[in-house]
Amino acid sequence: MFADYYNYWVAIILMMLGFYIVISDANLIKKIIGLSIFQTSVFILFISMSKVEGGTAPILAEGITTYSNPLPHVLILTAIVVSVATTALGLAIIARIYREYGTVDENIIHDQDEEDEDNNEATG
Amino acid sequence: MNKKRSLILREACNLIVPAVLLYALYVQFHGDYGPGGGFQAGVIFAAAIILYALVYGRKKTQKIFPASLVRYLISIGLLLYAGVGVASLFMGGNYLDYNVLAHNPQHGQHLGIFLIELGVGITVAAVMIMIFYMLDEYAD
Amino acid sequence: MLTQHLAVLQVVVPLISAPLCALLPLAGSENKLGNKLAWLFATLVSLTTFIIALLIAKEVSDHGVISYQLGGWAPPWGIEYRIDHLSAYILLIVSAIACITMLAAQKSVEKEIAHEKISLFYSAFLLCLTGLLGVVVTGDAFNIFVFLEISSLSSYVLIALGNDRKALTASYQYLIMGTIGATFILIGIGLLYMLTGTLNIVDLQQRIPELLSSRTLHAAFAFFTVGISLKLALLPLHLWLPNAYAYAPSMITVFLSATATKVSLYILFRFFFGLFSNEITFEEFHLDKILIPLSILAILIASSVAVFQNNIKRMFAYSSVAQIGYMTLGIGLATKSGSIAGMLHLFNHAIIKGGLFLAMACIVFRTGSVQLSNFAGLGKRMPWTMAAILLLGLGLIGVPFTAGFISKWYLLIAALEQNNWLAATVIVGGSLLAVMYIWKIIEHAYFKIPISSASEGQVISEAPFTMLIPLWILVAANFYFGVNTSFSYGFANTAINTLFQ
Amino acid sequence: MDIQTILDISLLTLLAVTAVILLRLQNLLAAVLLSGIYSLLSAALFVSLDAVDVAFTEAAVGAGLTTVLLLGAIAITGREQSVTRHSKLLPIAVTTVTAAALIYGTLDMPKFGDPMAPIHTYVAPRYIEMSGEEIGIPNIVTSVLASYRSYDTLGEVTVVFTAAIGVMLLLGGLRKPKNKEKNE
Repeated sequence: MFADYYNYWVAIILMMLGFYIVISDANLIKKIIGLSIFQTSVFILFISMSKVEGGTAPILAEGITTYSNPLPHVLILTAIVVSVATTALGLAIIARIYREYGTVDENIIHDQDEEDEDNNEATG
Repeated sequence: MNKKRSLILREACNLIVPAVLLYALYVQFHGDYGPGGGFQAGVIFAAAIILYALVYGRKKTQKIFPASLVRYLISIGLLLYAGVGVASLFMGGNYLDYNVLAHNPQHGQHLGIFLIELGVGITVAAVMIMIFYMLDEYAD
Repeated sequence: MLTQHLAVLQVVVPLISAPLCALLPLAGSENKLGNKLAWLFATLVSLTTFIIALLIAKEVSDHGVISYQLGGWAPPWGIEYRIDHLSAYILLIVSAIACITMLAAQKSVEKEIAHEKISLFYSAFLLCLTGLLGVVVTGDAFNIFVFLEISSLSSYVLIALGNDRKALTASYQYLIMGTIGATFILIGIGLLYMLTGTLNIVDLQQRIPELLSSRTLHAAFAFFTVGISLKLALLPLHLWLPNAYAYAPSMITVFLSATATKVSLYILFRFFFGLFSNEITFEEFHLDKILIPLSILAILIASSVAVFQNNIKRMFAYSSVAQIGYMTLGIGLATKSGSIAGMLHLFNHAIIKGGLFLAMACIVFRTGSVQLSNFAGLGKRMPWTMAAILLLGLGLIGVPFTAGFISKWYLLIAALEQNNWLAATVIVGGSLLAVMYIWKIIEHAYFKIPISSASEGQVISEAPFTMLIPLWILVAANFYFGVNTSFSYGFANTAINTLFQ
Repeated sequence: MDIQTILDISLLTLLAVTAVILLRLQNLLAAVLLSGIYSLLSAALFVSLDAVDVAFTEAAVGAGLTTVLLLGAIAITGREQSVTRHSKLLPIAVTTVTAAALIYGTLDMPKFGDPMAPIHTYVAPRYIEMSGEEIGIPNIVTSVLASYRSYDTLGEVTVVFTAAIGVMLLLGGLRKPKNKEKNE
């Protein structure tokens, strides 16, 4: 049982560690790091399923008959690119947030927004 | 970034950057046979340029790769890729059907893959360089 | 030659136009002509996609499902584009709203977006349109993920361009929640693929019934549902939506409110009834046990919160969360008539909410504010805009002869068919709450005298015709589809019937 | 246990250790570097799982590019630390439920490496058996990526393009004075 699934189980634990960072950490950059850990671990899940026992990398060669499955590799190549594009965009937004708020701490930003809101109510 | 860097750093950069650029081209055109392809090549190519910019400064790099040129290349790579698909439409195939691009299907496939990988490489390299320019300019 | 390629052109035309728009001569300069050119270009592209969508709808009505093999590879080895009635219906909505948005956009965008960025802004808009259309036409599960991310990434950017700094935090929050959603969807796709070996939706549909006892399938279903619900902003996963809609540039709110969540809802329909089936979703997995309570809570909570908002864009945004609840309630009823009503509400709500946010764009264009207090006296100063808000508000409430009435009526009947009195009461109760928040606006606009200091120095005048005409097209549509339902109901009916087969 | 399994287990363990340290780290710079190490380790794991193309990309993108971007970002924002005020109960509950759902899902999965798993017997064999003839290049991943599923790749390039447009829109041209005032 353990030998059959340990790859998947560890991948799941890794995913959850990343996921936990995303939803619990107050630092905006740390959240992005968590997101990238989360996604990379999902890639591990996909690549684990592509493995065939006794297979080799899916590059055609003489005398080899068993290859690992190329399709998950292709999907994950695409997903990696999507992931880095998201990271780049997220960091650009963070850079702007830092300029406007002077912080990358979710809580402080939240406090500043509340103050704005109160001022709005008072003057509006 | 414009501080004078030590001679050693610049000499090392002069050696490394051309080698990395060559390697990027190898990865770009060798993706049919081994691991690699447009995306990885684009990233490596951009890495070389970014290394150059870190050593010699962004301004000097932008004399060789001006931001306006990079901005054009971002679009051109994607257009090249999508354009291959349009070409197959006009040559009687479905979108991105490479078989119709040349007189026999296998040549068509080779041509199609070569062109789209090139498109991927151009866009990815240009995008990475552009993001670096933007971040660097913003940090100033 | 081009007719057989309609399916792919629907997506490829805006896809190619996006880089072209970024390349336009004069683009990126402060040149006004260049910016007009970019707007004209994006408008023509949107019109073209609308025409293609019309042709596709006709083709589907006449000859049934369109299947298109990308790259000439037969599915399941290649990616298939597959358009049935349901896809054609959503394509029409998305492309029509894109047209209306673009027709009205020019002046508003020029005022809200820095001039040197306008061509890039339109380019990002076209990318968003590409992504949304791409999700709807594709018949491949992984391809949905890719195009969903194109539309999401461009939405994050477009929202962040709002003038208030809160637009940035709203966009960031959306990015985090949206990416978590996308990753959940990716996990769901991975698990489904693992069980079946295929990514083609039709192929998956045929293989799923024999796997019903598989616990992996249950997990795949759960992850897919949660992932889509995040993108859909189904309560309690709606937290990103109110701020994103409230602080985005006006025209972006118009477009996204009428299309983005609708496309997510389309995926939900496709997934529950196309990929799985009505029987599996409700009789095996008992989704209604969760979906109905959540929908009811969405309607009640979001509508109540809307009543207390003083930022009107936020008010309408909360109202959107409530309306999404109506649509998922229709799905949750697990009957054909429920789903048809949900689909019909999707159609009508796109018109009404698109119109209301467009009216807000007019008000922001003239007054620069979305606060309730600012509405005092607007009934006289901007009579056409305020009349549009009033009439569209009637639609939102569901007064007879408006589009909103039709869909709520069908929803009510569907709920009563199931003897679900709770749902029926909530449908009516939600409308009463809508009366309360719409009244709040009307009262301020028509019966409050403006505080003199607010209007000093500038006289507020009616919005320009370029914005009023698209707005009134939507108002007219609100009444047209409130009286003549042969298209809106007829097409939704066929769409759901073919989907349920 | 053969070498392959031992390598697998040790890499996965290292990944888990890295992630746990990362979770507890207070220093942002160290966190960025560790996330680079995490990517490198997963690239190594991908090689051992026969996914050489993915490993190459993960190393170049995850370990290289993402790290550079993150370093650039903290150069702008500083390494300031945040103290979490919220209770950790909700995040712990959410991750536990999610993990439980996934673990439950693994129980009926095909076994790891099983050559008879559905994904190895349906669709994919065609790529392995026919791509040599139909496409004519040895790297099957390239064949699938650039031809059989080339439309996905077009979408992927579009995503990259979108990110570039986004970064230009967000960070470009900020130093020019704003030509309009925000109205309140």
